[in-house]
Amino acid sequence: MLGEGIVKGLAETARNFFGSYVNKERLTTVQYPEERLPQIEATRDFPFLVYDGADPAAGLRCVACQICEKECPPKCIYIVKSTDKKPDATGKPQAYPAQFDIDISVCMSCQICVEVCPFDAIKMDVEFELSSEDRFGGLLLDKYKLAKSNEYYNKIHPTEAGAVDAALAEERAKAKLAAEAKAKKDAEAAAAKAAAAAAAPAVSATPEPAAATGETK
Amino acid sequence: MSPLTGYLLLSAFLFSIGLAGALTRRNAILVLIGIELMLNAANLNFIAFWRYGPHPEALTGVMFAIFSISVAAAEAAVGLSIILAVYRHSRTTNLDQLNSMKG
Amino acid sequence: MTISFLLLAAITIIGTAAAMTLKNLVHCVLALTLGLVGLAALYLELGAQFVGFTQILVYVGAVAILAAFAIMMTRSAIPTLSNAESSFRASGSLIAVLVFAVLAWAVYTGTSKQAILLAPPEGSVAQVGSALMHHFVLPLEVIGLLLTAALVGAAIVAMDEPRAKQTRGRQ
Amino acid sequence: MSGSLLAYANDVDQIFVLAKHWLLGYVPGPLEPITSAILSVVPVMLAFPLLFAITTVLERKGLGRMQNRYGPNRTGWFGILQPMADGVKSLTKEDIVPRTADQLVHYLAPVVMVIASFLAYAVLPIGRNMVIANLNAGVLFFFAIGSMVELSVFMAGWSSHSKYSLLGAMRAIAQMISYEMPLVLSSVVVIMAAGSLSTVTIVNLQAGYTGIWPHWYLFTPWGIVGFVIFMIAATAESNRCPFDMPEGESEIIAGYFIEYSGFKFALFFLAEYLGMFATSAMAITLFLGGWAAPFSFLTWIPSYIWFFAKLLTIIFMFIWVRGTLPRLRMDQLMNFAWKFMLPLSLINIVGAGVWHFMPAGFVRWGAVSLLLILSCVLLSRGLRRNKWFHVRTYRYAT
Repeated sequence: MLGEGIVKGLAETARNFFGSYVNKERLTTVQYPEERLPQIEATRDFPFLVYDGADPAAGLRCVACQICEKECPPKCIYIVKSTDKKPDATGKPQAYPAQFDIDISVCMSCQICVEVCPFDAIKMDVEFELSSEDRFGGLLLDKYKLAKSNEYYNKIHPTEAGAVDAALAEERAKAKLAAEAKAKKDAEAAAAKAAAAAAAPAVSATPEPAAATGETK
Repeated sequence: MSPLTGYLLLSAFLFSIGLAGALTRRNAILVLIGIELMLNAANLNFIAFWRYGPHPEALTGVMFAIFSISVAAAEAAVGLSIILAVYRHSRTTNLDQLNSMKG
Repeated sequence: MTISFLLLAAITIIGTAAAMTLKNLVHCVLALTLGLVGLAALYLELGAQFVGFTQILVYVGAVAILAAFAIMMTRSAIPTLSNAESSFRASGSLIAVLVFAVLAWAVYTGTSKQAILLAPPEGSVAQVGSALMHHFVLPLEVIGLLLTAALVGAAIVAMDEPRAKQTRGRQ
Repeated sequence: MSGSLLAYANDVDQIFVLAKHWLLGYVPGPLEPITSAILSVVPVMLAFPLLFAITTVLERKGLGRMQNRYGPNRTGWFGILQPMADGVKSLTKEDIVPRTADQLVHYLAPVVMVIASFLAYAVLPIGRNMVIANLNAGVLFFFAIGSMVELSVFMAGWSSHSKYSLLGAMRAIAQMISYEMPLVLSSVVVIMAAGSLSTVTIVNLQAGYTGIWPHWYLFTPWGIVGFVIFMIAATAESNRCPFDMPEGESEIIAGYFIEYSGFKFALFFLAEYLGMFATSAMAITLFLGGWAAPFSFLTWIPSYIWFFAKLLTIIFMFIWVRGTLPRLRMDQLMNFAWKFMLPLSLINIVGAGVWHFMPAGFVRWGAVSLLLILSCVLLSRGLRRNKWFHVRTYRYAT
């Protein structure tokens, strides 16, 4: 019979219409500013800079290597490398970004900067309420606005941050070990050199290359 | 001047406008519109004569106008479809260019 | 010669004259519509309600739209040379003026000079209906037949030719 | 006691008429006709735009509820001030006219459309003794004015010089012309039964009661069929879902008024809704007894309240259908108009004629119902045989 499907459809919408007044669970809308859906862990929108420790200026992991600046497809990152070096979180002297700007209005959230960063210094944020009254400067974030602590990173992406932290800790431990070993070797080499120098001051040229090779190893 | 004279003069004027349009314009659609105008002028005559004639209760003028309107509608439909067919055939509605009998 | 008659006559004349002189064909159709609405108002002024509303229904609702469709389909909306006046411009206008002169002369000499004052006929719609069904029933049937024939004929004439062949082939 | 109550009810019923006459008493003689006209027209021109404002928010809320959403609920109490916010927004927006548009026609199109929509209300009886003009050919006037809307649609579509608006206008006109025929033919049955083209006479004929049941034309076999055809055709005439091809958002954005902005766009919106109200009111007048109460014991409720109650019911039906049905395709639309609606409305006229010439009783009911149901089933089979669409099979996608 013609119109059977129409009647079925009308019954369905009528059920929705009255049901939505009776049963609040039918309503799928989330009243946004007051209520919010929990964000899933994989949420990503714009990049930010991670710092270790308490001081955003001193603890930035970024060493201004400018790989992200080169890789950024829409070219929204602008970095000025510092001329001097400062000790980073581990106390090692490193270059740091004198200026680090990201134009969020240009960024396309591709996450390539995160992929290429060898220092795990740039990560994706989940903050989406970024609207600004300032048309040109409002979305141009400098390094002070971009800097967010490692704790924050752990909060928004716990799994990923845990993995990064573990990797970093391992790396640092390895680096420390290597540094210790190197220091030891250096010391040994220096001692050997000193001993050699002391033992055979007359033979001047021959042992020198051996010491040099040992040092380069 | 009596009202009837006014209507008749208006009707004559409309007829002349329609005639002028049908004679001077090249586009077939406009020629058809001109013919419609002439028909309408005649209708106005019928209605005016019905209203100011001696036997308005006979309704002959109104009837003639009604039938004439329906004939005009049929004429417009057929005329415009012929214009469409001619356009499809010769890619023009310019009457001056439609001057060959063979395709 | 009332003010309303003069006003409506002016509207009608302006509309129809514009319809016959404007360059753009769509403007012509719109101006024609104005003229025909004025004419319908004149019918109402004369007391012929049924004819007046039928005029609007048929001419504004059907003929003007049909003409507009024809203009769109024949691509005549662009004001080109083909829409301009033909070579008969002077002679055609002269003929029209002569016709008007003759008709006006006939009207002036043929009708009586004093106003005919008849009471406007009343309840004409019901009368029109009964007249259509009784006295004029045969013309009504003929008109119905004519309209059906026109409908079918117009559809067949305007039908796309290759497609017509296809359907014939399928049958 | 009951007599005085009845008189009181009658006074409430006629309160607007009495108020008009009371006001007219203070007007000097020569000004009386024009004052009377203004007093009749202005309330209608205020009431229906107000109804439009209410309808927009009700429609959005109703559609939302049908889709398990809230609908507008921020502006004012439960979003009741939403139309005001929309109005302020559209009034303060920039009025953009395309550079290549035909300026005059572009400007005139919304004006003509709104005027035509308002003119249609002249013959609609809103309550007992409440009609602007009781024309002899009222129904004909209504349809004649309705055909002027098509012209304004063409003006809007053509003058914008945009392919979308032209396509939308052509679709709208084709659709409106196709559905105007069933619309008029389905109202012919009522005109046949009433023997009059005057809307006031048609309503007065339906205002009687047998027992408690009203004499509406809806309660006849041809009345039901006529009403259904009329409402379907009215949906198509007012370009509403599921016949909203002319403004199909997904293919031609907004159809013929795409190039309009700000106030002119609001005018088109207003005209569209006014047209919908007018055709609904015509359906009420023709089939649902106009301002007449549905039961004889409810006649003490004022007539205009009944009119607006019926109007709101029909508007709710429109919203309900819009919330339910998807948009038709153009060929489905045309097939439905020419192969189902038109023949059915013609058969309906025959049915009304048979009804008129048969003696009253169950035989008449049975015969006419059988005729109409049979033809309806046969016609719908004709629609089904040449399938409108097939189940799509994909060669590569799984």
